[in-house]
Amino acid sequence: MEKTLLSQHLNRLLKDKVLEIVPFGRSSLMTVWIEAKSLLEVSRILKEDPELCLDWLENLSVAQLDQMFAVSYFLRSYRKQNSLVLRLSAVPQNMKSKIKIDSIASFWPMGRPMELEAEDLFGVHFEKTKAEKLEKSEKQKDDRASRDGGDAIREGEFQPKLLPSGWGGYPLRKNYVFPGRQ
Amino acid sequence: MSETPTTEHSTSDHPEGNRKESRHNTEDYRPKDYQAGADYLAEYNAEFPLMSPKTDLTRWKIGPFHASLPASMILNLVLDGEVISRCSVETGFLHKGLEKALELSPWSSLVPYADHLDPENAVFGELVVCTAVEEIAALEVPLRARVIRLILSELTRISAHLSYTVRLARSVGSDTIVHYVLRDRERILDLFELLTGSRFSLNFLRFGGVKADVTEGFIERVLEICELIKIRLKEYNDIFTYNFSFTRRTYGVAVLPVDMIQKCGITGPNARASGIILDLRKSSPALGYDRIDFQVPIGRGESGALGDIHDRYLVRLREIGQSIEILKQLTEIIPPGDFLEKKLENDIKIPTGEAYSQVESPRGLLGCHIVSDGSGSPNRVQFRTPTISNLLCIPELIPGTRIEDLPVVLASLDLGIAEADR
Amino acid sequence: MAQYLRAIGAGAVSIAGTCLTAVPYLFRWGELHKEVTEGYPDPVSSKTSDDLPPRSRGLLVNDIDHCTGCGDCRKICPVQCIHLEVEPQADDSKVWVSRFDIDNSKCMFCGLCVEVCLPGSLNHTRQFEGAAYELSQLTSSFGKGQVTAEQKAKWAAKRESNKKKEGL
Amino acid sequence: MNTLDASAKLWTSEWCRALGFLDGVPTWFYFFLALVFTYCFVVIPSGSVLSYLDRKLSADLQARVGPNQAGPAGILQPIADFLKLLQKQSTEKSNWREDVWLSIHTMALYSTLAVMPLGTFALMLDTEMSAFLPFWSALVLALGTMLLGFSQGTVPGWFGGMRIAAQTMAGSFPALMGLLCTGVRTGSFQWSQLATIQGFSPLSWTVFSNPFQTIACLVFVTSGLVLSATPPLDGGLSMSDIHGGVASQLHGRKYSLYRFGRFYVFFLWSVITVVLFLGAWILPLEVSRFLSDKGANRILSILELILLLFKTFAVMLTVIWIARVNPRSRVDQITSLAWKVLSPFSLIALVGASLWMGWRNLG
Repeated sequence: MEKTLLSQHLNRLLKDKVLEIVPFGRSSLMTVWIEAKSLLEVSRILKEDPELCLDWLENLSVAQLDQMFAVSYFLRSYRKQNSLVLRLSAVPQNMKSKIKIDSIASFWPMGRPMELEAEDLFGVHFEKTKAEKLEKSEKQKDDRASRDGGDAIREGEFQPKLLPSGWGGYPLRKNYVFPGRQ
Repeated sequence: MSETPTTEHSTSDHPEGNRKESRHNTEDYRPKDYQAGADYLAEYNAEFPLMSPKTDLTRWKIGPFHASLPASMILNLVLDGEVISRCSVETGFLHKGLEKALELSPWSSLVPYADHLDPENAVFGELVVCTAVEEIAALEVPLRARVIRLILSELTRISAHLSYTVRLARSVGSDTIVHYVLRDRERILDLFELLTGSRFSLNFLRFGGVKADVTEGFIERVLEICELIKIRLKEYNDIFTYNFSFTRRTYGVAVLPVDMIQKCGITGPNARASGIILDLRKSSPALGYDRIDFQVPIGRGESGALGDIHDRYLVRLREIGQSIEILKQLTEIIPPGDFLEKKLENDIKIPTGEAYSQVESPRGLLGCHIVSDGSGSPNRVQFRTPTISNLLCIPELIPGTRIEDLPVVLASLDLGIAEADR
Repeated sequence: MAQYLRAIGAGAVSIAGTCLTAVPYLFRWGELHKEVTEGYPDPVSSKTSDDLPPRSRGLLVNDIDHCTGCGDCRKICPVQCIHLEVEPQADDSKVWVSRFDIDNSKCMFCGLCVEVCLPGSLNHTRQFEGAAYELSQLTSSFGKGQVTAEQKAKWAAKRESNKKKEGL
Repeated sequence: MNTLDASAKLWTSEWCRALGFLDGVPTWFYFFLALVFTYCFVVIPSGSVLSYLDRKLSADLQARVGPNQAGPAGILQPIADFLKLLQKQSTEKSNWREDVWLSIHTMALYSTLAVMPLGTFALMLDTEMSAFLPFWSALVLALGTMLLGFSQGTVPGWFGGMRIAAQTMAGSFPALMGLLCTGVRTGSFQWSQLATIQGFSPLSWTVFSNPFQTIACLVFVTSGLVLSATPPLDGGLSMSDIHGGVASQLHGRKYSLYRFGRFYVFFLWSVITVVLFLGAWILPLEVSRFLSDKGANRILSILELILLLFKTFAVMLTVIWIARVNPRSRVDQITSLAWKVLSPFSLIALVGASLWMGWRNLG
């Protein structure tokens, strides 16, 4: 879709949920800034819109700019040539606390490992929606794994665990101090 | 070591042992219909689990190091006889902190670090980083340098697919083809050494060009090797591709359906083997393949099931053939001129901005998101690696296959754990 | 039934064909079917450093007489494997490179240091065998050695006098 | 027992006299001596020669050099390997179940040395049952390997043991049928009868006597590979998924014992194939008559042994050649091959061979 057409279409679709539509760097991509609280709704609209048909979360990137964390979702379509960058910002309460953002894994399952990575390395916790949690607990009622808490391994899942559990701090934050280098 | 099904081994590969503690709790597995209650645990023999009271399903934990795994990861299998009924995958054992290291080091050392993103396909790590930085800094790459980059990436693609063949052949226990293929891959590594001075960590690409011009005789040797590989491909077909035992082990095994590919975001040859035409070389003109005439091979389902192991292997073999065609055309169109805009400076500064670049690596779509804040080192370098998607599909792909097929399925997915863990 | 027999026949033919494909290797027919093993420590067949291509990046060597001690190499090194200590010499334009250590166990042979070296004193050798019996032997030192306190004082005094001369 | 006494005495007494032993030692001593002699001077050298040939052949097929450091052209490599395995110590805690099963299966295995046919004068047990006894070795090996695997209590041991058992069950039926085919031609299962009905010339070998015998020979060799889990049909010892099955927990000396047992079954099977189908040890009639007239039985038995071993090595190297260039089959495919292909064909061969013989006898 054309750049201008795309931004018009997005403005029409998302109405007041869009904060800003800016070009992404020098490229032809568009960055759509939204608020963190409207993420799930926007994701649903973007995925289900027949013209955009953004059914592929190609990349999920978190970057820290001073105190602010920018979470970018690089969305693409398998069938059409559409692509855009969905972006939201979040500020943690202090530099050691986690950030909570809704998980979009129910719309784009391929995003789950990237979310887990960001959780490990950046301390951005992607919360699952209530419906998903319920479904999960239904499925694993008998499994000991679910009783042991969230850390245990569940069947039928892929879990990238880039850090040992209980690792202090989030290594990719700018204020991270390496162990033994205080 | 790792084949003991329950006892927990090497805690030393991670700095902290408590990570493993939590895994210990889930060690025994009870089938859903088991009603015996708490006395089950009392009888459970932790040292010799198979001597515990018999249940229908066995739990087997493979990894982090095992012959059937192509890389270090843990597979938790639930076996019903010899058939795998459920499985979960855990990675992270090769986490090198590459992204953090890139943030801490100056721009100039981005390229040698990017070599280590995926040591097997070093050029693509360099290429994706260089393209992103060039986009941020609006650097123009001379045409000659572009062609040299393309030659290097196609050579790497051939070498990567050859090593894929090696891994697949090893997993089915065919020794001879392994030696033939490695011998031919060696010739390509020799070419890398001739051009860049190194066989794996090339460190050859620079922001705005390449480090050096092609050496004398390099182009001729590339053509020579194209001819050689063409002959060899026929030999591989004779000895391995259509071998009866091999086809019996790969036809119709571990079929990747299209909806699973779209759900997991699988790209590259794995997706193309299932009939999805998804190749950045065709769709993205920025990569510079627009002047070259080649085809994108997709799976044809000769075995009766589109997207099985044999299709994934055949697509790669055909890609080698196409890469040879591309190389031949590249050697014809290589123009005279500069190979680098300006020489490397010690403390180079890249203006503020961000870029997301994509290349078609042998494993699939490799992306790189670089954020620069105008200082001497990048603010954030993030890689989108194809292996993550391939890993994501394993828990759904493996159930239903036999454990003898496990190494074959894993090898056929082309997992580069170095780039998944980074 | 026909399918059953055809499958058996195809299997037999395929396996026989596979075996026959390897026959030329058994008798080394032609250039294409030669053996390719190169014994490593074998002086007859193995590669020596002379067989390596000209751009080969081996262990680093520093021609200390031409080294200006500018420290560019240390700054650009991605793995910080170069340790550099310099002393100002009597002449202001010259420095005494007292320590120039390259930790070969850290070095990743990227060659960036050679690229940025202005006087061209740092170079790759063709040497690729870096194995050593002790960890300390993995460090190759090129420094001119530590300067004694007397010498330092001498140089400092000379510099002072030079400055005074200039000032005058 | 008469044949046993006679042949053991005949064969070993010559050597005893040559070595300076006194005449008049008891029969069991001759028998024992014959076993030791066979094991030390036939089986072990064959093992080392074959391991060298195996390495060199696969190296040649794979465009490599192969062993070239130990001795001229690496000819001492088997000895170096053996010495290395002797030095190795097990890192694992000793497991008494493993020791028990390993020793039991080794003892049972080498008891078949008594029925090993190695020449006219080297037949210790030459009864109507002797051709069936090697099945004993294969079945006992399978049982021993299975229990060895179970006793290890690991997943590779468990699956390796189960697979070996399943394979042997599947392979023994067609192998037995193949053996019966030769019995149809010979009318007896004595080694001497089975051998002497053939001649030196390939045309007189059982395998070429009629088309059904050819089928029987192919079935017999293939099912022998299935039975003894020899590459390329060794799903139970698969390296890529279960680390070689039972062998994954064995180290050093135990491993060499186990490994040599595997080789021994393969060797035994090839010897039997040669004796049953490929002309056994039969020299040209003139040579054997000339030598026996002269009374040079020792030279005759050596020549026979050389011929037999030559044929055996040819069979074994062919199998190794196929195993090196072809991928390994899955265990369910191996058992299905044995049940669905080899078994029907062995029955066809048996019926066909019987009808052929009957028709010829009528004619």
